[in-house]
Parts: sequence; structure tokens; C-alpha cells
Amino acid sequence: MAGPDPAIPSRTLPRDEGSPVTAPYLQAQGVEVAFGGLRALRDCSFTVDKGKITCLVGPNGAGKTTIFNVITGFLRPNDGHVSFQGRSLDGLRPQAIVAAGIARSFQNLRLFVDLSALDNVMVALPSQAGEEPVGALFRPLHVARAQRAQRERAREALAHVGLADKAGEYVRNLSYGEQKLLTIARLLATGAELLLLDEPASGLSAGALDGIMALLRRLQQEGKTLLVVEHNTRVVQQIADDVLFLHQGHLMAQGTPETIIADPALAEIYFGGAL
Amino acid sequence: MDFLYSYIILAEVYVLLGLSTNLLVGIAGIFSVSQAAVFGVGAYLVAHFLMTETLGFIPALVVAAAACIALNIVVTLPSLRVSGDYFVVTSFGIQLLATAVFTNWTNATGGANGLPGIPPPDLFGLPLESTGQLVILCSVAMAIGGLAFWLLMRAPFGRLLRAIREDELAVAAAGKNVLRAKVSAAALAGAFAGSAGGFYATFLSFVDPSSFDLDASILLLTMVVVGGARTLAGSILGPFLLLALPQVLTLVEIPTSIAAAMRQLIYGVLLILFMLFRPQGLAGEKL
Amino acid sequence: MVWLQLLVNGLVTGAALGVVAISFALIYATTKIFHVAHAGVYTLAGYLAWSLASRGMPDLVSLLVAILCCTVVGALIQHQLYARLERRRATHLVVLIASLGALAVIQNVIAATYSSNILQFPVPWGSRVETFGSVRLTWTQILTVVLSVAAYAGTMWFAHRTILGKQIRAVASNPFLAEITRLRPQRIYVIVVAIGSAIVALPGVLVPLDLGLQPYGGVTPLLTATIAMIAGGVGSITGAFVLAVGIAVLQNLSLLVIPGEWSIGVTFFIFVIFMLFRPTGLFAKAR
Amino acid sequence: MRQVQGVRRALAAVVAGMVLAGMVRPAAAVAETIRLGAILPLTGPGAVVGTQEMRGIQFAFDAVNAKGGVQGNKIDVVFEDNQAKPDVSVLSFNKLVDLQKVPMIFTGYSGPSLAMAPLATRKKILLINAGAQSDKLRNASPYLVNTLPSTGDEVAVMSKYLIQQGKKTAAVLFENDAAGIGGRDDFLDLFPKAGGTVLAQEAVQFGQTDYRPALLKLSAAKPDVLYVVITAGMVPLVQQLKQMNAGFLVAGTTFMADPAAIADPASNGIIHTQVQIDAPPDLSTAFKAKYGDDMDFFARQYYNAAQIMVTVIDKLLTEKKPITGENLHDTLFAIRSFQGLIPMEFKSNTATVPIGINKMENGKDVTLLKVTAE
Repeated sequence: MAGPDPAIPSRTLPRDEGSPVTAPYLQAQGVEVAFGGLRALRDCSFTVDKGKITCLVGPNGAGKTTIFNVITGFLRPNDGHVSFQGRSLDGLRPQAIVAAGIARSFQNLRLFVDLSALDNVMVALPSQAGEEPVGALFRPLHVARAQRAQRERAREALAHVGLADKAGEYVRNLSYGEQKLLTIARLLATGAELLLLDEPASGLSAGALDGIMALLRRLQQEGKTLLVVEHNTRVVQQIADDVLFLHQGHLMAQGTPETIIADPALAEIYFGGAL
Repeated sequence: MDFLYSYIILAEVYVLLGLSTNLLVGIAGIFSVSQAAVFGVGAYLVAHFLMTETLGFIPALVVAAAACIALNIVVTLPSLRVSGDYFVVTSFGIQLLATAVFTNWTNATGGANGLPGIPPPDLFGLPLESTGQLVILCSVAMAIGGLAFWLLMRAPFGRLLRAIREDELAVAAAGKNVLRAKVSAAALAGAFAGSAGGFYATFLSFVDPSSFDLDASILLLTMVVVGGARTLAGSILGPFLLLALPQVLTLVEIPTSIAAAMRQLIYGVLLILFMLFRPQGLAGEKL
Repeated sequence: MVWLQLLVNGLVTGAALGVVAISFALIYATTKIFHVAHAGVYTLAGYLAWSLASRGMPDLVSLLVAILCCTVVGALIQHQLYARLERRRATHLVVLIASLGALAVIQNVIAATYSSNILQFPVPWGSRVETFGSVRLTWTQILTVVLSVAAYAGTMWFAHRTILGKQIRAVASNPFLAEITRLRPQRIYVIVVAIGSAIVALPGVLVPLDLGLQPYGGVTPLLTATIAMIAGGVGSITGAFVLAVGIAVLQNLSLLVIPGEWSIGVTFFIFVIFMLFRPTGLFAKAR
Repeated sequence: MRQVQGVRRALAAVVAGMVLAGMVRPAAAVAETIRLGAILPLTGPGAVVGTQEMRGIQFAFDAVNAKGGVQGNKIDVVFEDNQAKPDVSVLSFNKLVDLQKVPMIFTGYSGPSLAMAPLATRKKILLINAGAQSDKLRNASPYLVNTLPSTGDEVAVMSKYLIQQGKKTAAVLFENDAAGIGGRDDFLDLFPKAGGTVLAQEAVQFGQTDYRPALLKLSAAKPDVLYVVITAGMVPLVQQLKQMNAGFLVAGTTFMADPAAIADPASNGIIHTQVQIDAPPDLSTAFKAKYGDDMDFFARQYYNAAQIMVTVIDKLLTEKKPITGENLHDTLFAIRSFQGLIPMEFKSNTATVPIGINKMENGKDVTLLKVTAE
């Protein structure tokens, strides 16, 4: 299937008039982040191409999650810029960045455990009627109607990740693998076209691993761009079009999975540093 | 039947307050112990307008609710900046500050003497004097409040607030404006508490600072806890039961000299037992 | 020289308040429980000592027995209430409400046993006056300062120089890590609350020695102490003590510029503003 | 659906709550028991005074009942705790009147009494206040009767006395509640009228017994006299005054006459107005034996008020009139003069009682002179 799934809302941003059409899809330039004395990111620069699956690798503490936090507006960098489709994201709040078309998942999932799977997805659907009190109070019928449509869209997002039959389940009753899929359904519901996934494959059984990788491939085919933090080299080799190697908050190398893995210096850092 | 009526009226006023507390504490997860202060501002404002005959009851109620919306947004602002126990202490501080203002701003509040002789509520110039009429008025108010609460909770807004209570960061990552939702919840809670104050002042025809102190805030919290957090049923159940409890306890034969302390003691024991064995209250969801 | 006497009085009140603050800070920093029932333990200490002293026990014995009893009560609250809640994975809110319940129980057991009259200690030596230049202090006040400073020094020594103190600080900084290293946080928690209760028993006896006993009198000192703890930076014993003294001095001196009825209101107003702009406290270490 | 079910359950429970609330003390009492009510603060900070008031009433009726009651009718008093709060008072009032059918209620505290006054007028229920002295209570309701003079009467007497003694400048220390503020307002009004000047005033919170900052500030104004209107915590007050070694005279109202404070040597030289109400020694002894506390001013006041009710009920029974609030009210004013613990006369809703000026000396409270206020 080519092109975005019609069930999943997708937004594209009008490009800035002046910017050349060739502006990188996602670009980080000289990003600096310091926590107290620790420099988590230093002069970190890279680009991500539209339509690709880009994997972000590097030893623990290399700053992978930190760069996610910077891109999605959870963390203000001390210096440097991030732009998306030629438009600067500097100073934007997380919700504005989601509206611009970038959404992220968390390593520790951060699902709403007291809500059903369906509600978890519905929370993320953009601009719903009755999401503010005035509409909820004074246009109840309109809200109810709109909710029926929204519920359908959420169900489709669930179906997309293979959780169609779990819509009514509470999160705490789902298996870990199902919970990981649910976070992806929640990401899809936001309608973002660039998805930032933080270790989507960690802690999964071999079977579930294959399922996730197939799902990521399918999302790519549907026109999504993926930036994935991943430790598992097998996963990286199988899904990545492009690999960013981060070390001590700095981009060490960028290339295809084959070139990165073949580089003995990087392997030394990666495996040596990890031990 | 006046006793039963006044019990119902008072309970209904507390139901409105319970809804307010439930919105803020149970649903949005902003643990405020200063709701009685907002309640008090509503009561004093309505009292002021009726005593100076500047406004009728309904317009006065609307103005009071609007003022309390603004006020509640201001007093919950620290919760956006500090979290958890820090906000609890800040909120305690706000409550004590409000009590100091009610007690000492004598020109506006009558000070510790309070404001006696507040006229009964009127509907477009028609005064409602008998307790029977007041029961109807307050029942209608409670029904409207309950309906509003129900509508809010079943709308996406309710779901958003529940999600925020669980994980603010995840809500922000889902592209939602957490700040706006919290401020909206605070505003609504202010409207509920402010109008409850209006009904309270006109029913009693007297207000003084002791009705809006820290104990009142804690009583309110207890009502929500016992009734049950986050549900309409719990918000109704709590006030009705807790206001009846002292009456029921008079059935137990204990020496008068210690009866009152014993009653409060049982109250404390109930709180502990509920927290230990039924934190969801009688008809609510788990806190 | 009014200001000098005001300053000295503030230092006396503040020293006692400081001990309340460090006892609460010790408990809060370690267990993360907002232990409101601590106000009850504080009050209980005074009543226990009063019972013994008025039955002819030597004053020092009364004090020591009161401290011992409070230690046991504190340990029981942690072991029987908070630990149970912890096992049930109760939220912060639930624990706080249970603590409020425990406070109500202690206060009303006291009120039922001793009545709610203000009781005076039968110690004639307490009101004897010593003159230092233009400053006049009672023996009780002098004793309060000496013992409070000693309690502060003792707590500092305990926390930094003893093995148990170091273990407590380890658990406070990272309970999970401490668990791996087999420090058994739950056991440490019981010990910490017991020690905190023993410490708070000291001002619990000294303050009523000067100002009389009231069953519901513990809440305001505890809240003020909490404010001192937060403003001083959670985890800093010195910060809590110094800020408590500072607040008491300010409350005393503030009378020179504002009417006394506003002093509590102003304290909390400053605190609320403070929380908006520097929520981590003055003495907090950079993280 | 769950929500709707929950609401239904809640409604059921609400009904159950109402039934429970209505179940209070089944009205199947003995026929010849006369039931009266009392709404007093029995918990919270106000309980200090409320408990004494309750004991005074209970002590009086226990004595009457022990002797077989009033013309064979036992008197039963139902006590309600209002925590000194107006809203609880209104609820308690309606409960006592509707469920217990009481014709009269003893009250104390200004706020609660003012909140109940309109209801008393409407329902013709006699309210007897023997504790609160706010001036607003004088005209709050024809059915609200005060068995003690208001603060204003005491302040007037003291102001005149102070000026006679050549004390022309004053500072005021008052409790920040209805009683204290009322007294302060009276003093600010009446002391200048008598020819004096008020230099400074300072408030303290009820039950807050650290008076030192306020006292220091007031003493800095160098007044001839410090006028004190505080209802609780007298012992710390006199001790702290002694500690300051201030050069001014200390004067107060009836509230000053706390037996523990009088017994404390630090109180030497303090003067105060005293609403005259004495208990004979045997009565005091019996009271102390029963409750372990001295029969203080409030216990005596409510004991006296209870005796007034006994007299009124006795007359009603003799006249074979039903005991209703209206009849109690009318008969009280028909009798007009009572000889209880102190002779008092009801020219208006507020009794006219002699007021004394007392001085605390060596553990005793000595009456210097007696005046009857207008």
C-alpha cells in the first residue's frame, strides 16, 4: 500500500516561502545541552531524510534520549537549532511540535494505565470537539457525534498495529509487547509524519521483535519517516536505511548500517564503552 | 420538616463543592486544600451584592462564579510550577492567608463578627423565603452542577484530565496543551465553588470566616474521599453521608463531656480505615 | 529597644520551631511521607509530660518519659499505618489523607482525656525572670534555647557521624539503591520516624511549658515548620533550622511595621510568592 | 452505563442517609420529661468555654432532677456540638426544633447566636445566651435573651473608673474574634467619650498564647493603662506581663477572671470589670467534686440561666400553660426579676446586672466597688 492510510490523519506543513525546496527534512545544528557540569550534547549536528528509517545508535549516555527531548521540545538546548521541513522548531512547546508533525514515544512507554487501550489512543487524536469545557458543556450532542467518528479512527489505529481486539482492555491487562504496540498506535493517532521511537524493540521476545520490525517497515511504506533509538544491532541491520552514531553527545559518524558496523573504531567505542 | 430540608440544602451545597474538589483533586490531580477559601469568596461576594442591593441573586451568582474562576486559576498557578507535597504546603498557605483576609479585612467581610442579615435568594425579583422553596432551588442547582460534571467527564475533556493526572509528560507528547487543560479544570472548579458559596450565604443568611477555614477544606476533602473520587455518584454520596454521620453517632451512648471529641475521633478513624481498606471510597475510583 | 527584645523573643520561639522543622525534615527527606500526624505527636508529648509532672514526678523524668512514649507512638504510626499503605501501593494523596486521619485521632483522644481547656504546667520556676541589659527572659525561654540548640547539634552529629545516621542519609538519597545494598528501607523508615518523634517531643514539652497546652494547638507550628523546611531546601537540616528561626524572628519583628493580626497572613503570602519564584529552597544543593 | 448505575446507587444511599439523619434519639421519651436544647462548641478551640457552659447547665438540671424535677417533671437537655460554627448551628437548631421539639435552646458565642436569631424569631423558639457579649446580640431577635450584660456595658463602667483614677491614655490588646473586636470597638468609642485617649491597639489570634510581641509593641506607646479583651489563655498573659515589668496598669473585662490567673502571683494589681455572679461555696465544692474543674464564670452563668428556666417552667406548669417557646418568652418577661446566683432584671432582652470593679491581689479577686449599668 502506497501513501498514507486514509484512516490516519496526516498533516503537512506549508513551507516557508523563502526556504529552498531542498531544505533537509529534519536538521539539527550545533545542539548543546548541559546538565550542571555534564555536557550531554555537544555541537551535535545531523540530518534525517524524509521517508527513511534512521537509527540512532551509540553507547549508554551518548545523548540519544536527550536529542529526542530537544527535538520534541521537552528540553531547551543551551545552544543550537533544530528545523523541520525548513521551519525552525526553536522555542516551540511540545504540543506545537506535535502539531508541526513530529511525535515521540518513550522508552518507559508512559501509557495511561488506568485508561483502556482505546482511550489511550483517543487522548492523542488531534483537535477533538469537546476537548475544552465550553464545547463539552454547551454542545453535548455535537461532541457525542464527533466522538463516534473519533472512536472509529482510534479503532483503526489500534487495528493498524494489530490490537483491534484489545480496544476495551485496560493497559495493565496487556502484555509488554502489546503495550509497546499501543504506544505506536498512540503515536499514529497524533497524525504526525515523523515518528521518534525510543527503543521500540527492547525487552521483546523474538516473535514480537519480528512483528515490530514488520510494523515499522509498513509505516515507512505508508509514507512515515522514522527516527529510532535502538541498541539491538540485528534490528538496526534489518530496518535502518541510515544510521547516526552518537558518542559523548556528538555525532561520530553517519552512514548505512553496513559501513557503521564494519568500522572497527566505532565497534570499539560501542562495545568497549558498553562494557 | 425543616431539619430534613436544611440538611438536604446544606448537603446539596457541599455536593457542588464536592464536584469542585473532585474536578481539581480527584480528576486533574491538583491536590488543593484551599477550596474553602474560594467557596468563601463566592459567599462573601454574593452576600455583598445582595446586602447592598446592587444585584439580584442570579446576576450576583454569575459575578461571584466569574470572580471565583479567576481566583481559582490564580491560586492553582503554583501547582503548575511546583509539584506534589510542595503544592500541598503552598495550598495550606493560601488557605491560611485567605482566613487572615476574611478575618481582618473588616470593611468588606465584617471581620470575625461576620455578615449577618443576608437577604434570602430571589428569582428575578421574587424572593424565596421558605425552606421548602430553597430546597427546590438548591436541588435544581445541584442537578445542573451534576449534569455539567457528567457532560465534562464523558467528553474528551474528561479523558484528557484523567490522562494528565496519570502522566503529564505523555499527554504533552501526544500533542495536547496540558497547561490549558489544567487551567480549565481550575476555572471550572472555581465556578462550582463560587456558586456553592452564593447558595450557602443566602441559605444561612450569615457568613463568617469560620465556615471557610482549613477545617472546612479538610472536611470537603474527606467528603470526596469517603464518597469516592472522580465519579458523580461519589461526589453526591460523600456530603450526604458525612453531614448525616454526626447525627447517627448521637445514637451511640457516650458521656456528654467526651461525646464531641469521640465523634471527631471516629471521624479520624474512618479516614484511616478508608485509606487502608477502600481508597476508592464508597462509589468512586481508586485515588 | 523594643526591637531587641522582639528579636530575642523571635530567636527563642524560632529555636523551638527549628527543632520541629528538623524533626519533620528528617522524616520527610527519608520517607517522603508528608507526616501531618507529626503535629499530633508534638501535642501528645506536652500532655504526657504534664500528666507526670502534675502527679509529682521530677520534671526531668517527665520530659524523658514523654520523649520515650512519643518515640514509640511515632514508630507505631510508621509501622502500622504508613508501611501498610506502602505495601498496598497507596498514592501520596492517600497517605496524606490517612495521616490527617491519624492527626484527628491523636488530637481527639487528647481532648477526650484532658478536656480542651488550656492547661498550665505546675512549674513555678519556669516563669522566673533573668535580666540581660534591656532584655528580659524567663527560665523557660532560656531552657528552650539551650535545649533546642543542643537538639540541633545532636541531630547534625547523629546524621553525619553515626553509622545509623549515614544509613538513613543513604536511604533518603536513593531508597532503591539502598534496598539492593540490603539496608532495608522499611526498617530504616520506622527508625527515622521514631527518632523524629523523639526530637519533636522536646519542643512539644518546652513550648507548652511557656505557653500552655491545647489539644488542637500543634497544626500551626507544624505548618510553619514545614514552610521552613521547604524554604530551607528539603534534605538540609541546617536549612530547616535556620529558616525556622528566621521566620519566627521575622514574625516578631514584622509587628513593628504591620498590625499583628496580619503577621500569619503575611508569612504565608511571602511563602506562596517564594514558591512561585524559587521552589527548590534557599539551601538546596544544585542537582 | 457504570456511571448511571453509580448515580442510582448514590441516590439510594442519599435516601438512606436522610433516614439515618432522621433517626436521632427516637421520640419515645417518658411523657413527663421536658426536653430543652443547648447548642454549644464542644469540640475545636471554642470547646474550652463550651464544655464549662455545658457542665453548668447539666449540673443545674441534675440537681433539679435529683429532687424529683419541676413539679414532678424531669428536665432533659439535648446538647449539640456546633464547633462554634454558624452553619452547624443552623443545622443543629433545626434538628432540635423539628425532631426533639424543644421550645428553648441555650446558646453561647456571638456568631452562632446571630446566625440562629432569625430562625428563632420565625419559629418562636426562645434562645438563652449566657456567654456571648457582642453588642449585636442586644437587638438580634425578640426571642434572643441575654442573661449577662454586653461588653459595651462593662467597657462604659471601666472607662469612667479609669478616668477617675487619672489614667487618661490607653492601649488595647484584643482577641481577633467577635468577642475581642466587639470589646475593642466599644473601648475605642467609650474611652474617648469618658475623656481618655487610645494610643495603640494590637490583635492576637484566639488561643495563640504568645502575647510577647503584641505586648512589647503596645508598651512602646507608653500608655497609662493596657486594656485587655481576651477570652482564653490568661495565665500566659499575666506571666508575660510580669516578665516585661511594664509600668502601666492592666485592666480588662469579666474574661480576665480566670481562677488560675488570679491564683498566679504574676496577676497582682490587675483590675477588671466583673459581671456579678457568685456561686455559694458548697455549690462550687460540689461542682469541683463532680467535674474536677473549678466552677468558673461560664459554668456559673449557665447554671444561673438554667435556674431561670426552671423558675419560668415552674410558673408555666402552675398556670397549666403548654411549654412552648412563645409562652416561655412571655412568662420570662412577666416574671422579669430573678433571684438566681445574682439578682437580675429584664428591662430589655439583655439583663440588667450589677457590674463590679475587681482587683487581683495575692491570689484573690477583691471587689473594689459595684455599679449597675443602665
